[in-house]
Amino acid sequence: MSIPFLQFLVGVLFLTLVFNHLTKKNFLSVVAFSVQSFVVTLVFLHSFLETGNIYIFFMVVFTFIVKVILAPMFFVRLINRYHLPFSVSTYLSMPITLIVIAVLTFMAHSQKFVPLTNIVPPHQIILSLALASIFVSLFLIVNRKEALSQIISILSLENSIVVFAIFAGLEQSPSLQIGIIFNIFVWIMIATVFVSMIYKHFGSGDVTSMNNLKD
Amino acid sequence: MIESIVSQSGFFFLITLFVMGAFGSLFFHRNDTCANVWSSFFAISGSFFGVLFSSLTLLGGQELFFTFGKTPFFILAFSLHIDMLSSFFIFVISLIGLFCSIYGFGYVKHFYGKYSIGALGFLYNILLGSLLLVVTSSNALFFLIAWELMSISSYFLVVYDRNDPKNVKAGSLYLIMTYVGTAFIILAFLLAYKYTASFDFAVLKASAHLIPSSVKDLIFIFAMIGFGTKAGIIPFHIWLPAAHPAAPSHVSAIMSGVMIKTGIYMIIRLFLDVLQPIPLWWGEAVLIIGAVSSLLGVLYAMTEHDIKRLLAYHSIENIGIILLGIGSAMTFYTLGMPTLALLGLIAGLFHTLNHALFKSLLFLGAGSVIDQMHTKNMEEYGGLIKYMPVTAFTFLVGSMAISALPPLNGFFSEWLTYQALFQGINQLSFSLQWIFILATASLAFTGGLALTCFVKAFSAIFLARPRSVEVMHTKESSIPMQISMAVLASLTFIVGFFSSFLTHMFEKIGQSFTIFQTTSSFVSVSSDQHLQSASGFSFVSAPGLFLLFGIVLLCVFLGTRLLRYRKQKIACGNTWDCGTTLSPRMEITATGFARSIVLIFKNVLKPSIQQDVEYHDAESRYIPKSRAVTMRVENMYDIYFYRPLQKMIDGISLKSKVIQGGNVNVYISYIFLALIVALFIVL
Amino acid sequence: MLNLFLKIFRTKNVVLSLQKEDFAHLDMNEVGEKIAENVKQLFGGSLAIRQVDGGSDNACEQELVALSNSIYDVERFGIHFVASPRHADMLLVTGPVTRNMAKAVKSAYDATPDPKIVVALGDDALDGGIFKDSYAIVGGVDAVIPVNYHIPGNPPTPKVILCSLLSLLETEKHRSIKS
Amino acid sequence: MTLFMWILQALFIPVVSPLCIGVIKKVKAHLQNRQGASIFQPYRDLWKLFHKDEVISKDASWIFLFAPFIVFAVTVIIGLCIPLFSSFGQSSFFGDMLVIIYTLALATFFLALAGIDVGSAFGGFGSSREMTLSALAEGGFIFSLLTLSLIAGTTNVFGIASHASFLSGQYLIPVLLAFVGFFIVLLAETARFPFDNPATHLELTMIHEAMILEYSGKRLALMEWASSNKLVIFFALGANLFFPVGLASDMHIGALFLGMLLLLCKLLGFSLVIALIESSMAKFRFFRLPDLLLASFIFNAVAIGLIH
Repeated sequence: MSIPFLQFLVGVLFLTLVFNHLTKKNFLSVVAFSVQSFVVTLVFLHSFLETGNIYIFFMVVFTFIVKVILAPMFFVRLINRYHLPFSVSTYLSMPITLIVIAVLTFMAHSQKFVPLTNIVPPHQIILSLALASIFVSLFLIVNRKEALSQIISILSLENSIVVFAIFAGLEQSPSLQIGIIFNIFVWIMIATVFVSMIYKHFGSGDVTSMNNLKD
Repeated sequence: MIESIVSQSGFFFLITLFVMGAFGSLFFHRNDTCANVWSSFFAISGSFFGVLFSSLTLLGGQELFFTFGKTPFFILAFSLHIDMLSSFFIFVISLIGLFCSIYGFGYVKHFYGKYSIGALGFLYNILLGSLLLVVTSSNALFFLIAWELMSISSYFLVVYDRNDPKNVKAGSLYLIMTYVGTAFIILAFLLAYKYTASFDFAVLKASAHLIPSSVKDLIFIFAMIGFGTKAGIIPFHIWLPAAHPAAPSHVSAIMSGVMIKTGIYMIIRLFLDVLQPIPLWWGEAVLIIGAVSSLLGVLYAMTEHDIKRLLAYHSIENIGIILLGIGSAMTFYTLGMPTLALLGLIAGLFHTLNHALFKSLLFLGAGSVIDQMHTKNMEEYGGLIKYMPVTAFTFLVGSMAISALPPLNGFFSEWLTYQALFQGINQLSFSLQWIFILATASLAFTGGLALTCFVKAFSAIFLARPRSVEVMHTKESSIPMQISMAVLASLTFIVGFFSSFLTHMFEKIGQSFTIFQTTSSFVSVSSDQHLQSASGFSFVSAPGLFLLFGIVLLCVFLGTRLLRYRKQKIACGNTWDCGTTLSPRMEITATGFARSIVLIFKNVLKPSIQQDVEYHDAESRYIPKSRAVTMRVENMYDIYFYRPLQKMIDGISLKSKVIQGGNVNVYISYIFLALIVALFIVL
Repeated sequence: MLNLFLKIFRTKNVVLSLQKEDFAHLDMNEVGEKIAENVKQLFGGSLAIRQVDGGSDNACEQELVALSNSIYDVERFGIHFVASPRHADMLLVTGPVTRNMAKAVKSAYDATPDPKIVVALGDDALDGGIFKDSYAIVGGVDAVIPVNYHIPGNPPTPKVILCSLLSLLETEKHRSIKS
Repeated sequence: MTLFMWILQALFIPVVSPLCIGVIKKVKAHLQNRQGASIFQPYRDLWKLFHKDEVISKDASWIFLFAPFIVFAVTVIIGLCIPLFSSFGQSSFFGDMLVIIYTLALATFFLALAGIDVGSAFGGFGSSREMTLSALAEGGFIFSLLTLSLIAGTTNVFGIASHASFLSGQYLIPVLLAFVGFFIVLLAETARFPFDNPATHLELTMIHEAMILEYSGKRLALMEWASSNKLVIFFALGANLFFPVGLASDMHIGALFLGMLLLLCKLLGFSLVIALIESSMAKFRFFRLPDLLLASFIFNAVAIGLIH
């Protein structure tokens, strides 16, 4: 696979994240997440093609099953069961969110992060884009009020980190990847149970309503 | 056979004895007597083997280096280094452990049914084992592990009698202070590690010169705070009078007889051995701390009427005296007088041994009294000498030894400390001379006040008439308790008698230090067994003193028998008190006895005397029914040091509560910001 | 302090300026020697007296205090007053024994080691004197403790006390020779 | 020969001490224009007390019974350890000043315990005041002897006595200051005038007497004798250490006799001074005594500072 195609993939990843920021509907953000995961599996496929290590192929299949199929399925079932089509609005208004995203991406591409992004010189642009996507996903967690969208943003953060790791060449053993995927899977199970309990108890996923837990 | 004992397997066997004792007593925790027998048996055999092991290494003069199994981390190695100093401390620990275990075997019976004896046995053996590891470990991390083990096991022993809320409060205070101390110790070791890249004491010692002097001073301050808290020097002593009385008596005997000595061991090890070329002000600081601790320790002991708190304050006083010896050793060595430094070290070590002996004897005595009387308040004792003659006699011997009265061992170690301080005055110039003069003054006044305090303690407990009904039906403590107290009392005599031989032994221990390799001590042992200082400055002979005391006492006894009238009758009347009938309330109490001293030192102690009178009928207020005088001494440290500290910490924590927004998103944004800042700093 | 000593050394010992033959003092010294002589024989040269106040009107006490002033100076005959009955050989009980002092006199008597002599000083010590049969007193000293000798007088002058002490010691000496 | 010296030294103090007390009483009597008892009266008192019966309170324990023997034995022991009329170190190995100070503390320890043992209020308060004073006096005591030992170069009391060269020359002022400090400690330890009135009958003001109120018979004799021994010990220490004139330097009989004579004159001098103080000064209030003892301590500390 050629560098421009990989750049395109990471670009898609970045765009899905931005889309997550903007979307109001939960279902759409779930879809965006599955697109994102599909991009990640493609990136794994690319590294499998390069290294030819059989384990990586198992890992690709496994991530594909978990992230692209199972996780969205869980989320959709959750949305339907508690019929919450609209995710609650974000903390910052739309224009300010966009400005912050712009600032973050500019920062990721800035000179300051050059030593980080050109660990592998050819992937310099990809790495800076992956770094930008890490920052944006982190900002997504902070920005979203609703529990489900926060879970999705955390998963997307994990995706962008994995992409960054692969392109930065930190990819050592496939077993590490399998381990990560496994605990992501377990994490999703727990998160869904947790979120369902919140909804049952609080009636809505809005995080601010949990303030009274503080005192 | 001796090689097999004094070797790695010997020490390993010693530790396994305690470990088996610990886990065995846990195993039997269902049945109290069986757990008690098991744990006491292993504690006694372990301590006995410890005494054997250490005396053989001391006499043999060997040094042992060995490490247990391999650990995954490269910096932590279970390496042990038993040189003469640590085998001396093993000797002290196991000697006191031996008697406390024998005593404990009898004493623990009154805990049957109330608390689980298995747990007590487990914690007790762990404490003894960890004490041994603390004094032998030569890797800082391994040392810290053993130190933690010791602190935790002693904490649980302090709160063992948990029905009394005071004990639990004392336990928590002890825990906080210990961990503050340990934090400082860890800081000191980290600083040392930063410049010498290793935690092993040997490597630390070799590369001590790499550490820049400003960092070395910092290490000194941290180590002094850390080990000072454990040893109980004055500003950090507040846990000691609270925690020691709370523990069961044989444990408080171990804690105050031996556990605070681990602080002293590390002070000696660090400042005289590992961090050697040390600046002058370290020695002076230790000297001043020793002087202040001894004087204030004995003053606070005067105000106490709880018997165990009184003994705990005396531990602080004796630690002060030991620090006087060590401080003078450090000062002399930096001034280039190794012979006097060796003398100071010998005095410190000798007083450590003596203090371990008579302090544990006194605590065991106090324990058997409390065991019978079920209260720690001295005002309710009185007249116990007629009900508990053996305990009374051993307590008398203990109090004579601790106030350094001649024939006993306390006198000879204090004599050596005096010689070190006299030489300080004699040979040093202005500012240093005045520090030594003040140290000698504090030692002199401490001796006098300690004597007064123990007259008060002994008379309030044992003499005169019983001041409460409880005294009537007390009976002598059980056989194992009496045996251990009697042997400890005779030990004070024996150590006193062989003090010159022991001084010779301490000289050999001192010479095992690298800094004292070639020096001979200022006070040497001359041919006919008496201590002789080099320039004939002073000499005293222990056997000579014993002989003189014995002969003259005998002659006086026979003389009066000769002089008195043959047909002399001795009638038995009641005490003459100018005709009034003497009720027990009229005799002097502990508070009454100490009142004059407390009023003399009132601006140091700030006593507050509160009189409350109860009248027959409140309106007329003519005929007072009862009048009570209570004298309370505010704990200066609480008011002026710890309470403001606490307020400051509360203030900060209140202000910092704002961060706790309660909103999940806010927390994640903190993480996000932290990440950005970190990246900025790193790249 | 200096002029105190100068004053002491300057003033002559006026008190004893009379010659021996002054009658009042003649027998004083003679009696004194005899007392000293008796005390040496009976008490080995030192007689310790403990004065017990059984409720007296302080008349006898003043006379006893006069005993140890510079004129009579009973100390030179080997007699001295002590603080506690434990140290005493002779108990000098003064005054009628009042109700609440009875127990005190009794315990003072018990506290004195043998051989001891009890002397009642003054008339009210004999049988209550002017306070006889009053509700407040128990009676004379002999109502509480066994009395060996009695010195009459209300209050007896120091000279009388000394002379009766002498006769008392003499009878005591005869009795000890007989036994 | 040395055995004879030891016995002589052991018996000298018990024999001489009642004489000193008699002299003090005689001088005080004369100052009060009285003739006073003969100077041998204390001997007669002791003799009579040895022949009297004893009354011992039933609350007393074995400490009350053995304390007199220990206290008297200590005074005899110290009599052996200090230079009386000879300054050669024949009792070489227990002339150390710390041994003397702490042995005296042993005597005070048992005296105080005996005072409390019978449970009377006066004995208790006497012991409490005695222990307070002896605790505060100990600092001054050690420092006064320390001044001399630093000058003489040895803490052995015989060494100090034989090093007679310090009354002249640069050491005059430190020795005088140390002597003043020592004299205050002497008054405190032997319960003499400004600290405690030995001839008082008022139990509340007693310090030393209150502790022996309970004794009678031979035990009282031992206690009285021990306190007079202690007085003579302090006189001998004061005389022979601060003014070591005329001490026999060898075993020659003539020198010993001269030494003994000179010691008697010195004791007479000290008794005169004590009697003069007692008849010219009132007893201080108890809580002003610590300031006096602190003054003695400061005198000695300054003396040490001045040595170099």
